[in-house]
Amino acid sequence: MELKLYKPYLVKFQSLIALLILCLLISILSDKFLTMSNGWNVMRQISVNITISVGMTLIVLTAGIDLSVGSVLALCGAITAGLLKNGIPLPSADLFVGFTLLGAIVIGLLLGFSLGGFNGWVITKFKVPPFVATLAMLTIARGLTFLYTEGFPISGMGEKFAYLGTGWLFGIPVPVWISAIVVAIAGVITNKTRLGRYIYAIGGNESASRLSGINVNKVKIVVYSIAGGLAATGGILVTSRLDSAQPNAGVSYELDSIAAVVIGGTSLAGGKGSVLGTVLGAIIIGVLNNGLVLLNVSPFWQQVVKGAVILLAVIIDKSNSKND
Amino acid sequence: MELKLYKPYLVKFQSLIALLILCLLISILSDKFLTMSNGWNVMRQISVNITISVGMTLIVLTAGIDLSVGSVLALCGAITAGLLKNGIPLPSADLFVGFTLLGAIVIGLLLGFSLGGFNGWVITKFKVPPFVATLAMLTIARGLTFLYTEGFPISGMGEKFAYLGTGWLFGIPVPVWISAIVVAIAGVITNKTRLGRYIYAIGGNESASRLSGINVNKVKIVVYSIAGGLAATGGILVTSRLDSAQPNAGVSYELDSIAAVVIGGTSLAGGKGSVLGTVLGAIIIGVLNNGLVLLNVSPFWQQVVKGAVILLAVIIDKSNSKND
Amino acid sequence: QSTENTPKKVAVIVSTLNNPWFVVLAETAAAKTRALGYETKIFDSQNNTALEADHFENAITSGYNAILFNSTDADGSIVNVMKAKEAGVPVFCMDREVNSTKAATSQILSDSYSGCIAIGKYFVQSLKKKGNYVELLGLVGDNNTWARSKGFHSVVDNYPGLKMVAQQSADFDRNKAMEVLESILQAHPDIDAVFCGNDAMAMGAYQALAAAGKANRVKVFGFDGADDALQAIKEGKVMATGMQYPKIMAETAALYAQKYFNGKRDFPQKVPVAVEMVTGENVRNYITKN
Amino acid sequence: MLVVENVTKRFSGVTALENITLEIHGAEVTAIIGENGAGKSTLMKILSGVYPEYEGRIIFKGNTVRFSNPKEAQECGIAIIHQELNLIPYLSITENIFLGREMETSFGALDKKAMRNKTRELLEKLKLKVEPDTLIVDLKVGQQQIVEIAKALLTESEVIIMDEPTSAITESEVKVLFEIINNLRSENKAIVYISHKLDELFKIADRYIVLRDGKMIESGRMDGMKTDDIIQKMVGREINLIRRKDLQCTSEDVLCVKNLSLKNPNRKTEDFLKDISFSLKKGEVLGIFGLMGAGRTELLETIFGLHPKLAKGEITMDGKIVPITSSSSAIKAGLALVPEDRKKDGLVLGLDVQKNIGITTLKENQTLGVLLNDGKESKLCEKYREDLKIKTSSVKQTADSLSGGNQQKIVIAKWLATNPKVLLLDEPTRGIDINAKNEIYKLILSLADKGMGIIMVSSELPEILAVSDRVLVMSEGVVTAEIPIAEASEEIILKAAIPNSI
Ligand SMILES: Nc1ncnc2c1ncn2[C@@H]1O[C@H](COP(=O)(O)OP(=O)(O)OP(=O)(O)O)[C@@H](O)[C@H]1O
Ligand SMILES: Nc1ncnc2c1ncn2[C@@H]1O[C@H](COP(=O)(O)OP(=O)(O)OP(=O)(O)O)[C@@H](O)[C@H]1O
Ligand SMILES: [Mg+2]
Ligand SMILES: [Mg+2]
Repeated sequence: MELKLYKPYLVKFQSLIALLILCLLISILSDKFLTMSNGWNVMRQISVNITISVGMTLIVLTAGIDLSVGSVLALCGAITAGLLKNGIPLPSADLFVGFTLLGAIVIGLLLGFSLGGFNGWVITKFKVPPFVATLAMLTIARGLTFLYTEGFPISGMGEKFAYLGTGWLFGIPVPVWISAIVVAIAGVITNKTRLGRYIYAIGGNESASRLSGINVNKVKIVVYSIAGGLAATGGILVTSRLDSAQPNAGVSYELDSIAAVVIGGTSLAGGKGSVLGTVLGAIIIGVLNNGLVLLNVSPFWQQVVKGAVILLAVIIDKSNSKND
Repeated sequence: MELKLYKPYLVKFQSLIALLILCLLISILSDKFLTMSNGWNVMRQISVNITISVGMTLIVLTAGIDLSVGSVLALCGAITAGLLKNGIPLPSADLFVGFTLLGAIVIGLLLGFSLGGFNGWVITKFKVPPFVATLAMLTIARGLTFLYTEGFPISGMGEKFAYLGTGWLFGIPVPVWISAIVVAIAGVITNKTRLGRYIYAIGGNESASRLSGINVNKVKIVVYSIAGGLAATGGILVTSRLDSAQPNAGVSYELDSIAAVVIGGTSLAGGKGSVLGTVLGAIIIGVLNNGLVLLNVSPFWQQVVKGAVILLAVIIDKSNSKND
Repeated sequence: QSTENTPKKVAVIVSTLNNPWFVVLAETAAAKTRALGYETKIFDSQNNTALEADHFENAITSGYNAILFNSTDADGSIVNVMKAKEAGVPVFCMDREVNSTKAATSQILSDSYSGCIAIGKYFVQSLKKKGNYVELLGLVGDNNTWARSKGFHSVVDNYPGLKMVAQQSADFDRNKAMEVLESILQAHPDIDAVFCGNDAMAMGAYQALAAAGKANRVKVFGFDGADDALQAIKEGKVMATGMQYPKIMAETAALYAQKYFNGKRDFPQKVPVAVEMVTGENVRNYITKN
Repeated sequence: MLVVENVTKRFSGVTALENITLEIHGAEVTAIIGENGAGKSTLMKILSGVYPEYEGRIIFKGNTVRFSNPKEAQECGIAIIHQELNLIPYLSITENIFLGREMETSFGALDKKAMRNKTRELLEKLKLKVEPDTLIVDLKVGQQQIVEIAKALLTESEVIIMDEPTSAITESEVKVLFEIINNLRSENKAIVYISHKLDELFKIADRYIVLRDGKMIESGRMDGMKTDDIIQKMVGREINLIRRKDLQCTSEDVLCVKNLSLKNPNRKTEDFLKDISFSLKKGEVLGIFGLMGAGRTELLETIFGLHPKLAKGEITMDGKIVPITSSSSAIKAGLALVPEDRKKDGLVLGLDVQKNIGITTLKENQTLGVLLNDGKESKLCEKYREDLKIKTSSVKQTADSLSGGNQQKIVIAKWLATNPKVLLLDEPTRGIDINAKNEIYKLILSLADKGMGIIMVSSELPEILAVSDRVLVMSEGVVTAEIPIAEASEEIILKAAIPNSI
């Protein structure tokens, strides 16, 4: 019985071992790795992935998946940038509607929520598998991004906007603050609220959840909306960091994000996992990317090494959790 | 009672309705669509996706997934091309081992089988989720392709090799023959053999299958190997068609392939679906790509339309299968 | 010579629309063709040679009379061009070469290799033959990446004082370039220059340097001649870029197609369009909008 | 209290309920009786809001109600324990019990402490000795069923429906449940009780309602009823319950288990099974009895090769040593196991009846060495469908649309098809109606007569006494008694089954 009680904690932190081994190895090979400034570096670089992956975790916990995060990120980033830079021109009245920083950001976020909500609606209303619904959204949102930007980046939104992605606050980069807040809120939601409980329940056994009176469809729509909103947050961060909205931003981010979720121990079958695990997963990926560059591994070999390390990390995880 | 009996057939062919509507619409809008030569065009274009997606179907039926098909395709295509063109140089002996057409192809295929088998081995032996194991393989195989080709395409393997991808036999393009044979064999395997039955059983209920004396691990390894071999077949076809092995061939083919499987009605949860459905799914995607070009839809709008049509196709499917 | 009533159709097949440079190329080609009175359509190969093959087949089937072509790959695209040739459809290559003198009707090319030789020379000069530098490559599976890298190295490698401390790929992507350089700066805080395979990466690299407070010390070199890079050169943020002329190449190709329809057959196989190096000194001549 | 008027429910192709009219009163336990597939669960699902679409009317406390989901029914005061377990595997007991009606603190956060305390209270009431934080996956089926019961008892309901609440629990737990039911009755609650264990009905029910083929047959008071009457009403004819004739088996041992032990994977020092030895003769039916958690399931699983890394000991069949390494080697040696949890381990629910039955014998069904012979397989299935009276529209019907009892028969059929020398049955009649049970007993006996050795694990003493030639009693992983049937009685068996530690 005692053993059982602390097992959940072990499971939660099992990826930690893989991460520590990885860090140890890299720091043996490069003395630049374990420095303060490199630490912030890595943290800043993974903040976007963490932000997106938190939403992905919630979705995967309900046994769903979201392939559209990268495209939604690009579209929301582009729209925010476009509104800030050009506003909405009304040629007929020879007028144009300008937007404040806050206004543009709020609209970008709302768009993300709605696109996510649309995903959820299609999935629950028409019983379309999440994979297909979000694959369609992946294509649609990317197409809309190209249509809106006409294929050109939107650049030069100014210092104030750039602060979000590049600034520091109390000695910590702003994007790191943002992702930390997102993680904290998601942690509270999953552990301390009804919504969180329902997310786990739906992923664990959807029909039993329905029989327990949970409005499964509503929960799913909420979760997909949150993920859309977080993708938009990521899009605004990326755009702000570059001071430029790239039409092809976020391509294949869905894979990175799902990788973070799965390496963090969340089961794609749903019902099992945690936001904290995902953060660990994202850190593993970020440290790996950083380490490979620090060690100046050739780009060809990088991919091979990265694949092998991800595999090993998960195998270490599995064999650990088996022993307990 | 009677209704139940023919339900399975309807379910099998439900995607057909979506396909027919699609074809009807396109042929109303373009008189070039329903021509013989365009028909062969579409068939030839989708033959690679069909070949890969058949393997993917088998994997998805066991409730697995394979993200590595695109990379395995590239690596096997490159190795086959490299062996044909350059053989294996043995600088120490100042010799080099040349390969016949058949020899190079066989080695390419064997490599595909082994990479797939490796996926299966990792998944069954270390209980790594298929998503992670094949994601790692996606990266590793791509890296190996770059290493082998040094980032440059390998071109000019000659007419005989090009016949596989571009030739005609009895009035039908050779790649169409190949994919048709693959589909036929897979159809027999899934419907008429022990292996096929085991694949469905494992996807439906793994623990019950294990208790029924099925060697679940063996079946999975076989299935992943088959998928690897089919990815290699696709790689050889692509290489032969272009007379050139591109190091970045097959990027994001996994999404197309999974889309074909899912649009074809196979459930990602495993146990339900068919190879024939996947073929229909692949045809829907192929017709859509072809139709959008014929109708002169602008490339940016194409993505939006494509996403919307895929969504509609699946919704039509679902609402049909619900009615019965 | 054939004065049918139906207008001729010209297909524009480009390697990708994921990059503004190619968007300009494609849209200029399409606009010019339309201006000449032909029907036209843009096909996006998405950097995928197999998809490009599909586009060729579809274009030939649907009766296009000429193809303005930007290839995904010098070798891999030969087959496609040959297919068009066999079907009697002329192909005019823009910017990127096809490694065959018998396939395309004419090739209007931008010479990345020589362009990067020029940049390499300027690079050596501005670093005074001494210093540590970083190279950011484009997509490692793309042969333009290597044309540029090789041209650059053909000059720079002759100077032992110039040391490449890191060579990494950033996929022609601005965000990726920034992140990769951020990490590289951790390992090599004392670099003197960054050579980037395109301007998007140069802009990303500049941002990483600016964030690290090193923008004044480290010289950034790009390639392409993108608007924001030109602006950055004007502001002294970027040292130099190679100006390619997508518009000129596209318009030339469209005009060639018109000439072909009018009966001309003897086109020069290769029409090189020089890549001009843009630096702080001459940038004023290149900036069109402010 | 609750009136059902002319309710009809159709599934695609099947009419599950036809024009049902009945009444359920407060302060009474109403037993719903009927064969497998009679429509009992369907009716209960309508009453509890699972199926919002049906024809007819339901009147609750004078008002016509039509629940559109289970929550509405619950809020009105109708709670249900479903026949099939509806628990979330990776949530804890507390989390499952409070699912959909969590307690919250004034900040809107979950009040975990209050919920845990309430859960502990409920579990104590039900005498289940596990921590409220234990995950459902770590519980045995029987324990899970008690959690289901706790779930229904959480809120104060006017009507409590229990659809086979005791199918997986043993008599001591049943006793606890009955105490609780008696309390509820004295609080004027209406209880609807469904069970295939007829003796339970006599102990607890006040009234009965009989359903047959989706139709209401009759209702009445339980007083003065006899088993035979009930069976007669249920089945529509009389059946003769059988009892084991005298032992006529040879003295040849077909299976011999020597010093079998099994480690606990979580605590290596502790054993699930300790040094178990016994033998089974050809044509003998060996009943194994024990309380919940005695280790019976583990014993069968170990013999069947499912715990290769943790088991130690020697198993011989017909004098030859059988490796206990995998289920396929066990099958090859002539063993077959009908597992305890048919949904989890027995069936592939998405496949049809024929494919489920055929799965164990595909090797024999091949023509040309590769292709499967559909005709041969369907003939085999038709045979078992008749022999076991499996109620299905055709062998192509998918397994998940069958009633629980019929699903169980499919699992038995698929193992009989392998023609085993030794058949291991783990709770073979769980959830099966009396008529089908009888069929299965007959089958067991006739198989034994043909020389098959049979081990039957059961928690129902009458069943053990009815068919066994010999009874093995287990407690805490040890065989505590071996009793020839002639000497066996309920008391002797129970005495051996109760662990010393209690
Ligand atoms: N979802 C469904 N789809 C189709 N038919 C169904 C469905 N659910 C139940 N049935 C059919 O309705 C009939 C009644 O089933 P029900 O589960 O109510 O029986 P039951 O009396 O509870 O049997 P048991 O004692 O075995 O639990 C059966 O013939 C069953 O096959
Ligand atoms: N997954 C598990 N985790 C923890 N304990 C387990 C697990 N599986 C079995 N046990 C324990 O092993 C012992 C034997 O269980 P087993 O299922 O064999 O008993 P049983 O006699 O078949 O009881 P039941 O009537 O519940 O089937 C019990 O103490 C049980 O609690
Ligand atoms: Mg029932
Ligand atoms: Mg048991």
